[in-house]
Amino acid sequence: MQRSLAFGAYLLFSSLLLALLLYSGRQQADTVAEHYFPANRQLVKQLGLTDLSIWSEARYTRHPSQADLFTAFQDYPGAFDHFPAGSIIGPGCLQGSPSLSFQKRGQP
Amino acid sequence: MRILIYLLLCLLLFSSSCFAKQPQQPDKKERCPVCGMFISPYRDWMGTILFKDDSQLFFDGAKDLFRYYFSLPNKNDSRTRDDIAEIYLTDYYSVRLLPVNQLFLVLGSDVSGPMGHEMIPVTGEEAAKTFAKDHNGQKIISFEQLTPQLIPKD
Amino acid sequence: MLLNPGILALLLGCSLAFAMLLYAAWLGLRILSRWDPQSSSEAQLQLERRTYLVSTLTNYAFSFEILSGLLFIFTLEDIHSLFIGAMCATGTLNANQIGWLVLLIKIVLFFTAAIWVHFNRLDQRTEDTPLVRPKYLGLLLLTPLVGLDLLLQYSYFTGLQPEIITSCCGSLFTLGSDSVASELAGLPVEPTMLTFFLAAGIFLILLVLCLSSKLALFRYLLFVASLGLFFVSLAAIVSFISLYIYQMPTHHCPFDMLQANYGFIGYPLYGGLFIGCLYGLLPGLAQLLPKTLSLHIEIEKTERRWLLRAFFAIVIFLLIVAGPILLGPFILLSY
Amino acid sequence: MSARLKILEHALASMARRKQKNFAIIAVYTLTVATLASILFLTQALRNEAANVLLGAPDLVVQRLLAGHHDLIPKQYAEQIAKLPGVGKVTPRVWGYYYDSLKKVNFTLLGVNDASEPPLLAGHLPTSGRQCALGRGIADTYGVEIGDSLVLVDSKNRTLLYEITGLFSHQSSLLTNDLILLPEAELRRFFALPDSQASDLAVQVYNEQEVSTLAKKIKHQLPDTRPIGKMEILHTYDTVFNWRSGIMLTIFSSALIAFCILAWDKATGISAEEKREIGILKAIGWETSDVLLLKFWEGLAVSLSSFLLGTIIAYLHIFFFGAGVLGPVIQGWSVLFPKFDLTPAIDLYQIFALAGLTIIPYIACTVIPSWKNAVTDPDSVMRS
Repeated sequence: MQRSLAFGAYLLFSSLLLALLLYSGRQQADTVAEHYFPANRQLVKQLGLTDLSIWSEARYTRHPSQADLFTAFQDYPGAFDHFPAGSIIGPGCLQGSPSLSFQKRGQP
Repeated sequence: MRILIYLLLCLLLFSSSCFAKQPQQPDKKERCPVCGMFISPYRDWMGTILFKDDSQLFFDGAKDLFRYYFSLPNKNDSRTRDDIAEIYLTDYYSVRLLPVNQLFLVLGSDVSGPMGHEMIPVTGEEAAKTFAKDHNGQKIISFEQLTPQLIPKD
Repeated sequence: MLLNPGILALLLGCSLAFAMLLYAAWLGLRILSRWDPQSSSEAQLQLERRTYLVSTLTNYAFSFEILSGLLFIFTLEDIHSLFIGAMCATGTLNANQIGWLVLLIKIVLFFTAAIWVHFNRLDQRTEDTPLVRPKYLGLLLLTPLVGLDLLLQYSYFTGLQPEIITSCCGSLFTLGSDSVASELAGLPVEPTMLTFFLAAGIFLILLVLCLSSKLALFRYLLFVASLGLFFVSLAAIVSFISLYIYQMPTHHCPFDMLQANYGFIGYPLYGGLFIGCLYGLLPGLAQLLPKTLSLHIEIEKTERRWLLRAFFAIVIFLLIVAGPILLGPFILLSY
Repeated sequence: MSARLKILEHALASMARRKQKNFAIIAVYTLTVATLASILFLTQALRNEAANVLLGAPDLVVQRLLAGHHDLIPKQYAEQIAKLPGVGKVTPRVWGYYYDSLKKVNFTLLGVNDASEPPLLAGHLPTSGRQCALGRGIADTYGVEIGDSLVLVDSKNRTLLYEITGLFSHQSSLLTNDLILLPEAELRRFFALPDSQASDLAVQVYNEQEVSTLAKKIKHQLPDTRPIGKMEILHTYDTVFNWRSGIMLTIFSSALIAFCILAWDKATGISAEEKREIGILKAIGWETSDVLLLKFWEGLAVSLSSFLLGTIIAYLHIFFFGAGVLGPVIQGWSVLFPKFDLTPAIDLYQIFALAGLTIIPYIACTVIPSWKNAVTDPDSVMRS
């Protein structure tokens, strides 16, 4: 009897936990849908953005929806690489390319 | 002189838009009395009938609106066509509610609304012709030429 | 084909269920051909053991088939937004004509599989398992049906293209067109309402009679009454119950009530109807079973439970139906 | 206590006696569920995010193609497009890339004309010559704040300083992480772009139904252009996440098969002790159906507890720990990767589907082994 009680309690507890998580997720999604999505949509609209800034390593990954049609290794926008090797080899290092730097306020 | 005419025209336009009853926007619960659909997810298509007693009915498209219009007075509604103040439909190109006499209806096009085949309201004859050319429209009519037989069946 | 988790789960589950049933049917065939309850040979003992495997496999497979009906409707509701013109499951079903056939098979499977599972349980409670032959014959008949269900579901889901223009429930269930759906929708409200409540009343009276008496006739009558109630209710849902639920004089769709807009009221409504009719069918069918003593005792024991379940399910169904008619602000009959 | 509860009690007790075996199964099962659920939750959340946020994207973007490359588009094209019925405003956009060879990142430089304050921005947009606004990702990586200056080398190899006047908040990271905003005139000077041309044109279309027709018309009138509709943009993201989740699901499906083999194996190869236990149960009068019920309870206990635990773990992993384990698969080679602050987009239906995908295979591959155990002959066990 003890074991089935303990098991029942475990099941009850974890289902309640899951329900709670889903419920809080729903609440979170609602607040997000109310504040964050409209704000971001507004931002997208004002700046005329077309893509998510997730992958910034190459221009066809930064703007998958805007990328050229016939760039090497790429057959259509959203295609990653032509060859399987593309997902194993990392980006190369270019010599003498510019880099980004900053100057702190007040420093020469 | 010309300026005066312009001013008068402006005044006329302004006053007519001021005195004519403006349609309300549907709220989330609003449904089409013909098919029972919710209106607000499909605002690009909606049409509305404004009655003289200030009541207003929303429809999910021109097709359902005219079905209702020609059925008046029916067993659910004792009002007649004379009780209607104005009919508004959504112009296809600008997606704005406009009075029906400003619009042309294009029949038989390949554009389908939320309820399948539709009659598409377009402002101005020029735009209506362009639309019919682009979308394989069969016939352009104005509101006065509309008969119940012309309403798409499905 | 749409790679939706629900569709994947349905196809995976149905194929596994079909595979399990195929194996069970093959075992069943072997058992049937050599079954001899009088014998006490080693071979007969082996066969008796196999029956446990068959019933376990079949129980699992049929339980899934019964649940899959729910998942199917759930999935249809979920993907309707992908189709132009679909407002609810009707649109998804219309997107491809096979959809309605799948739904029909799912409903048939719900009843037949549930009956099989219940009689199997009865049989297993007895010592001498008198139902082996009818059970396995039933299994052999049901297996192709499950296969057909899988096949149709597969071709239905692979045939779904998001660009398809389907028609909405509004155009299917409107008056004036000459289809079965619109004829149902066009049934005159007052006589339909009368028939519906009459059918429900007869059903409940027969239930009470069955609970108080052991006469077989009442059970046969109850069987007929539940069949009648099932079809009358489906017609009534399209004809007037939906109108009261949607509070809309022209909206006859039997699926919209499953949506969140209407508080998912359709699920308990259909649940009550299906479960009530199922348990109304069972006592009558049980009368047709071979009359051995052991089985008779088991039926006596479980029948009361069936009848009570049927009673509560139908009462829930009737309460949901009657609620908006009696309490709602919507008055249909005054037009 | 009913007979069923007694059997459940017994099932739990016998599972507790074989802690190791059952713990192993539950652990692997939980992990399998957690992986599948994580994939579903993550891709669903990202897709939801993209679909919601990018709704604000231009209805139609018109690029010019020259020799297969994205090229500058003349501004007259804008006037021609604006004449088509259904077209609203046509806005020329100016943007480009700036590669940082140290961090190996392509920054996106975008010209702004409209100085009205956008949401989710601290400070203000650049208005005059030497000002800029940055995305949170850059600011965090280089540790800069409003008031500092950005140093860029322009196309004529001059070093230019831009005062940072605005920083985007982290809530917009998914959109602005690597963005550098400059006034449009300044950006034209920086890239040495002619005034008569733009990077591409953002076209406003009132009716979204008309977008594809307009795209066809534009392509017909201006054959060297490539119109990209908003639906195509959204669809690109749908396929991108589908593709990534497809790869993960393929890898996962082998894990599912491996788990099924494990479950089958564990259910088949029962110990002599377990066999004796069943033998004794049957000797003291248990029916085969009771033993089957026992096995059913065991299976139910295992799959329910693993399913619930796995789903909870997946939820916590994705939405509380920012998809720490699965994130890199989505991330690829990106260096400036936005921190995930994902919003759950789960409904009960997905949970049901998940249950269907994981519980059914487990039941299917344990049913025959458990029957084999259940029909064990008591005396053959006792005698051995």
